[in-house]
Amino acid sequence: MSVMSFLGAIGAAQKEAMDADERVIIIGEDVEANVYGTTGGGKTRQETGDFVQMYGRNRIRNTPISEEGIVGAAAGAAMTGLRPIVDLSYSSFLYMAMDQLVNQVAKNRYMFGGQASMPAVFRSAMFYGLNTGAHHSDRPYPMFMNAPGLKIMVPSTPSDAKGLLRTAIDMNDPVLTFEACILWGLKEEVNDDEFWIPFGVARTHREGTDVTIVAISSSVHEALAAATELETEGISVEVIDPRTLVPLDKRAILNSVAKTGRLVVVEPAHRTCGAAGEISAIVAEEVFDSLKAPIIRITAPDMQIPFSPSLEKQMYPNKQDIVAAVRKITQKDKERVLA
Amino acid sequence: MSVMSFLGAIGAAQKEAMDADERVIIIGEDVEANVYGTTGGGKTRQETGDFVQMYGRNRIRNTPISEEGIVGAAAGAAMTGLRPIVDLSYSSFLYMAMDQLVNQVAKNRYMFGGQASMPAVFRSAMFYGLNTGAHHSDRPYPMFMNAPGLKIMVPSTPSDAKGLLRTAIDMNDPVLTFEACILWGLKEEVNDDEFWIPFGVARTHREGTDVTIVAISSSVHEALAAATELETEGISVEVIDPRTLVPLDKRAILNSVAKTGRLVVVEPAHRTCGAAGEISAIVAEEVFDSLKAPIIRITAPDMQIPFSPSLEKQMYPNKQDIVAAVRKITQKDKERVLA
Amino acid sequence: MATLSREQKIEAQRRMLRIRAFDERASKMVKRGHIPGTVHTSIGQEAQVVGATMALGEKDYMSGNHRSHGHPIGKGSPLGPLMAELQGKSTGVCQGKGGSLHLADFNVGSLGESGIVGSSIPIAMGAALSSQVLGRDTVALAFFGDGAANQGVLYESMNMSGVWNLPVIFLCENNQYALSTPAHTVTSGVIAERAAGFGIPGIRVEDGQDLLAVFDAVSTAVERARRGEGPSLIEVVTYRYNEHSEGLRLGTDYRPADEREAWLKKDPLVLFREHLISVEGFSAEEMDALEAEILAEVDAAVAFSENSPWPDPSVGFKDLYTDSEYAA
Amino acid sequence: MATLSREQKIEAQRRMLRIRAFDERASKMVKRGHIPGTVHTSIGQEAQVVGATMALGEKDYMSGNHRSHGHPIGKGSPLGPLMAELQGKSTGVCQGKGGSLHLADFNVGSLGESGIVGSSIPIAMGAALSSQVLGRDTVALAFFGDGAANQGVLYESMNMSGVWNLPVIFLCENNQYALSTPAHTVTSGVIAERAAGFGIPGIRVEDGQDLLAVFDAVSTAVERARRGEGPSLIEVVTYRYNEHSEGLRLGTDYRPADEREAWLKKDPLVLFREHLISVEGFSAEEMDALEAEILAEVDAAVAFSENSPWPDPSVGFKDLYTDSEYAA
Ligand SMILES: Cc1ncc(C[n+]2csc(CCOP(=O)(O)OP(=O)(O)O)c2C)c(N)n1
Ligand SMILES: Cc1ncc(C[n+]2csc(CCOP(=O)(O)OP(=O)(O)O)c2C)c(N)n1
Ligand SMILES: [Mg+2]
Ligand SMILES: [Mg+2]
Repeated sequence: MSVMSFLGAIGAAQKEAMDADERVIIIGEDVEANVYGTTGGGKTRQETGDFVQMYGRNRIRNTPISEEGIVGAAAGAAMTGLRPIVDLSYSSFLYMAMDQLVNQVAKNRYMFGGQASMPAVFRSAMFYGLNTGAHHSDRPYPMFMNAPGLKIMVPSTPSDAKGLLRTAIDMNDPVLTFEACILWGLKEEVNDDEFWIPFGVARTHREGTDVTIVAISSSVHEALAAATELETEGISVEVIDPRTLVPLDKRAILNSVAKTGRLVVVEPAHRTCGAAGEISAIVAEEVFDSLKAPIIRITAPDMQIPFSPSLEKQMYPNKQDIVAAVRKITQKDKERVLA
Repeated sequence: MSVMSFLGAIGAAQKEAMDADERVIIIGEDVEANVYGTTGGGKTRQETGDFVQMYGRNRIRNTPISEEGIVGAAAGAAMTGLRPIVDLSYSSFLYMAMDQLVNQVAKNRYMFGGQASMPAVFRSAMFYGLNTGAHHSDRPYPMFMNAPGLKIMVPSTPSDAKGLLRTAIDMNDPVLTFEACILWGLKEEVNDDEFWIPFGVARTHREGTDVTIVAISSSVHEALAAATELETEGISVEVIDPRTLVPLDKRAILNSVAKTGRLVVVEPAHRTCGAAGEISAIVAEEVFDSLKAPIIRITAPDMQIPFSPSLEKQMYPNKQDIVAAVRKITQKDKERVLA
Repeated sequence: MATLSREQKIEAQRRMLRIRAFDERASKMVKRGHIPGTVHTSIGQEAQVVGATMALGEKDYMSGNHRSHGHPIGKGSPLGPLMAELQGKSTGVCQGKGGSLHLADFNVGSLGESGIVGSSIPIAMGAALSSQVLGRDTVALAFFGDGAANQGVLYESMNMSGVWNLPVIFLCENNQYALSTPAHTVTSGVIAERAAGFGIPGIRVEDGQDLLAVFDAVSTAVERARRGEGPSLIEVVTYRYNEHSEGLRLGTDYRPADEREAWLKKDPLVLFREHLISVEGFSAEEMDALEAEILAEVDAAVAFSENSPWPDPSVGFKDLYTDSEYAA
Repeated sequence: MATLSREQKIEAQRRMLRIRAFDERASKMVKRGHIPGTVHTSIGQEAQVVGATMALGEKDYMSGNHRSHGHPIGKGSPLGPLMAELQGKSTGVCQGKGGSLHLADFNVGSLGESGIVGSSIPIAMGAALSSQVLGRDTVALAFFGDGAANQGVLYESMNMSGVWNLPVIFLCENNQYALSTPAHTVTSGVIAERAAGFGIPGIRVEDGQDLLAVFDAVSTAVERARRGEGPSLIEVVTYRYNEHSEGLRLGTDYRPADEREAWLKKDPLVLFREHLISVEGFSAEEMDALEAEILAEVDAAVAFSENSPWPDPSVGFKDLYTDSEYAA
């Protein structure tokens, strides 16, 4: 075990995978200079070691700014023997490669009757909350959840980032990772050995009996803080992080709501057609009879992200919103209805 | 009034708008030869008149196959005085222009503090159910619902297509239309005069008291057929077509569910993060206390679309699925819970 | 000048005949409703297709587009499973899940035809990247049309493969139309000449009905690629005899009436048959026999397909991912 | 050879000085946390920016990229609202909603800078389309970098505007790096030479520090466009003195140490000051006064911004659509 940042954990998983399998390559803009800090080779960004020195330019591919071409090349490479990790830097740039991601990466295996497999990982970071303005603040994972054929991970801790990314790289299906940039600096003890966290297995960060909170990406930490505050009021909150959205661990969510009878879903994406709506709909269909109160979503509004610090901060779910929502649905039913 | 097909109604709305405002232009692949049947000028495809003859090549712009460039050009043109109607033919091609649609068309007005407006319409047809295979069968409107700044219409009848499209063209915000190709041949009496149907106003096709069905695009017709069948069993079904998904007429849906206490949502898009999930989540949050039964979604599965007729037909919601779902949630509560 | 041996020439004619016979049959089947949806034939473009595929080795890769049957047939794919795919049968090369637009036969290096114009171009570049990284000597070729040549991804691919010296050939089938749109009305400049700005060779084969000319140009590019000298762009001028897709009826006459007549006089199958007789000394009878043999092959392919069962509905829920079936 | 009058030359130097002073101040403010996020300066590229914008008329349009302040300043936008935008103040040119990356000032024809590399190129083409359809005589110019020159949409735009003869100029600011990536490692061929394949003129201005050379090249393209003869591509070779963005620290030395020194010797502001003195006969004192005037202008812009209020939180929920406010 050693202390790793979220970013360092991503670097570590990439390094392990590069060492373990010669077919793994890294391809993307500015990966050679380690601009985004995950191709430096170490546990943290500062640590010595440089991927180009370690693996050479044959496997570390610094690309032109051509997202569509890059993703297409990775798709073709994945179908013919390589296992590319594509570094797309910001999630806002995925749209540039949307045709390749949806029409080729997601569809080829199915369309060709299973002849192809597509072992590729497409990494990108969601830079919300950092005053980067509307062009650099997207959190578009829900769009990709609507495209069958892709798998999606949204880790919220360094350990999860390392273990899930390793699984993603070793997997034979295409995976999109969405890394919350505000978590990059988060540190914790992480296993130095190789380990793999399975997809489709949620992590229950905290058990509780009154309310289930399903939280995604950075919202997990807001939810945990809210749970701590609510505990002092005698409200027992269960906090679940699905960790992967495709596949989604429905069982864990449904079992929890069956127990608590109340659900709040928190995520940083836009509200309409987001992951929170999906989880709400699953619950409203499958464990309706256990529900004691409305299902509340706490999300970013259906608004683009403004630049000014005085405008941006109100755009994402925070602890206070979560606390308020939980209080509301744990009031006695009568009060709630009257409220 | 005269009998118009769905496709003819689209052509008629385009013609009216071209006549009314010189700033309206049509831009897209093969629009000159009227390949997709909506630039022929008449009420039906066959009718005499040809947009190129009527309006000239200055306003009818046959383009290269360059979706990203086309959409970007339309965006720039819309910001500087034109009102482009962009014909993108198949909805599956939208991904090619995704960056322009999400990063420019949807964001510019907001990012620039209201300096720009973006009066452009992006038409595309969803070709599902016609054995065109995975590359031509997308129904991607839910993805765009997750991108604030776009408006979205999904008409299900010729009259609605004409009135909504006219509103879209005359509107100062960008609109995406998703036309179900299987409805193109549908005919009905349509007002020959100019008329405008407001966005954000659902159409209640049928009133009922036991169950609300919200149905989207071609699913409206499946829902109506199901309602007729259920009537013979004594089940009274209300069928609502939102007609526009952004803005969404929440009020109409919530009022209906408050009355019936039961909701089934039907749509042809993939299930996860679809419009059905969104509508379910709104209802589960806002009128929970009226709900008497689980909310059921009937959608395409999270699967790509196979080519073979023996495989494809099972992929879309049909009348029987709807009937079965309604029966299930109208059973007495006890039976339902045991079932 | 790269050329073909006598046996290779016969094999080339065999493949051209296969494409013609297969597509003519498919056209009829679409019109009679025996093939669902539609198909895009390569009739008239056989020399361009086979001239290119004959220049590739068995292990070389290839990606293609909606005008899709010629490419795998040219690469040596057996006809039965292709026809079964067109009909959506369980024995189809993609189990009936792809259809005409999405033929793929990994056994012959066919990485898939694409219904999205331009979208499969970088796929071939990716296959070339695999070859380079893994130290294989395979090359990859991307087929696309004059219409697709206006999709930006082609230039991203030319640039990236140029920088990396990837063994890939960009083969533009310029049949002078993109659906109803004449190429000259939507193409600024000359496609082949676009290569120079990206630092790679650009060749224009003016007579794409001449199989040997196409073979020569593509062979040169393939050898170059195999030597590690990087990509090439080849534009081949050709013509499709049929409508854009079978069954399509357009109100407008976007092609001059006499144009097709003129191109019919340069039918690549007739031209190459004459070459085989006059230059290689085959007899007309031998050529007739070959043609009959191919018709029988197509008959057998259709019979194979007709006798094949429909895929079981459950197949529609398989193969999305490698590790799990769909569970609704 | 298009050239500038004496007054225009002073105006050009004024604009270059504005860009330099504005960006130097912005750089400091970022490092002190007085500007949120980061900024990308045009320091070192002033001649290339102003040479281009001086060739445009007031009503002409322009789109740009992340290296964003020079473009509107060069086009004549007042500094106060630009600085306020960088700080996220309510008096910002975009009400604080855009920030450095998304400056736009429709009053001077600035249709918006874009944080997405390459994405604003077709926007300029669209503005040119408006001009053509509506019979206006305005032209449009798209600024983008050497990195953006590898985005496919540039070639789609060159082709489409070539076919339609649109009055648009594609102006590549080749500062030889895209973030940490040297252009020559990711660019196959020569950017300016890519125009030929798309049937449009491609000009390479080798000395982009020479304002008059840039002005001449762009003026020629603008006149051509205004005459209805269509688009041009102009590649200007230049250099940025600062890091890609202010505050960025990279582990690697991707630029040779002496390279910057060499370019500093060709500082466009110094060169043009010398030109104004030696050729136009201005005195050193006059030049000093101009420089002082501009510093004062920037001081005033900063004061304007500092004294401006933050936008009210409700502003964050306005302007998404024209017809409605957001109702949660
Ligand atoms: C991205 C995309 N845009 C548009 C289409 C519709 N479409 C299918 S084929 C075609 C014409 C293609 O022309 P070309 O590339 O020259 O190939 P050809 O059919 O002539 O062989 C068009 C516009 C499509 N399938 N994909
Ligand atoms: C589509 C997209 N890809 C990547 C980036 C990240 N990025 C921002 S600026 C930049 C380099 C741009 O280089 P160039 O176009 O030469 O402009 P310069 O910064 O040199 O002026 C990169 C890679 C981005 N903003 N958008
Ligand atoms: Mg063609
Ligand atoms: Mg640069």
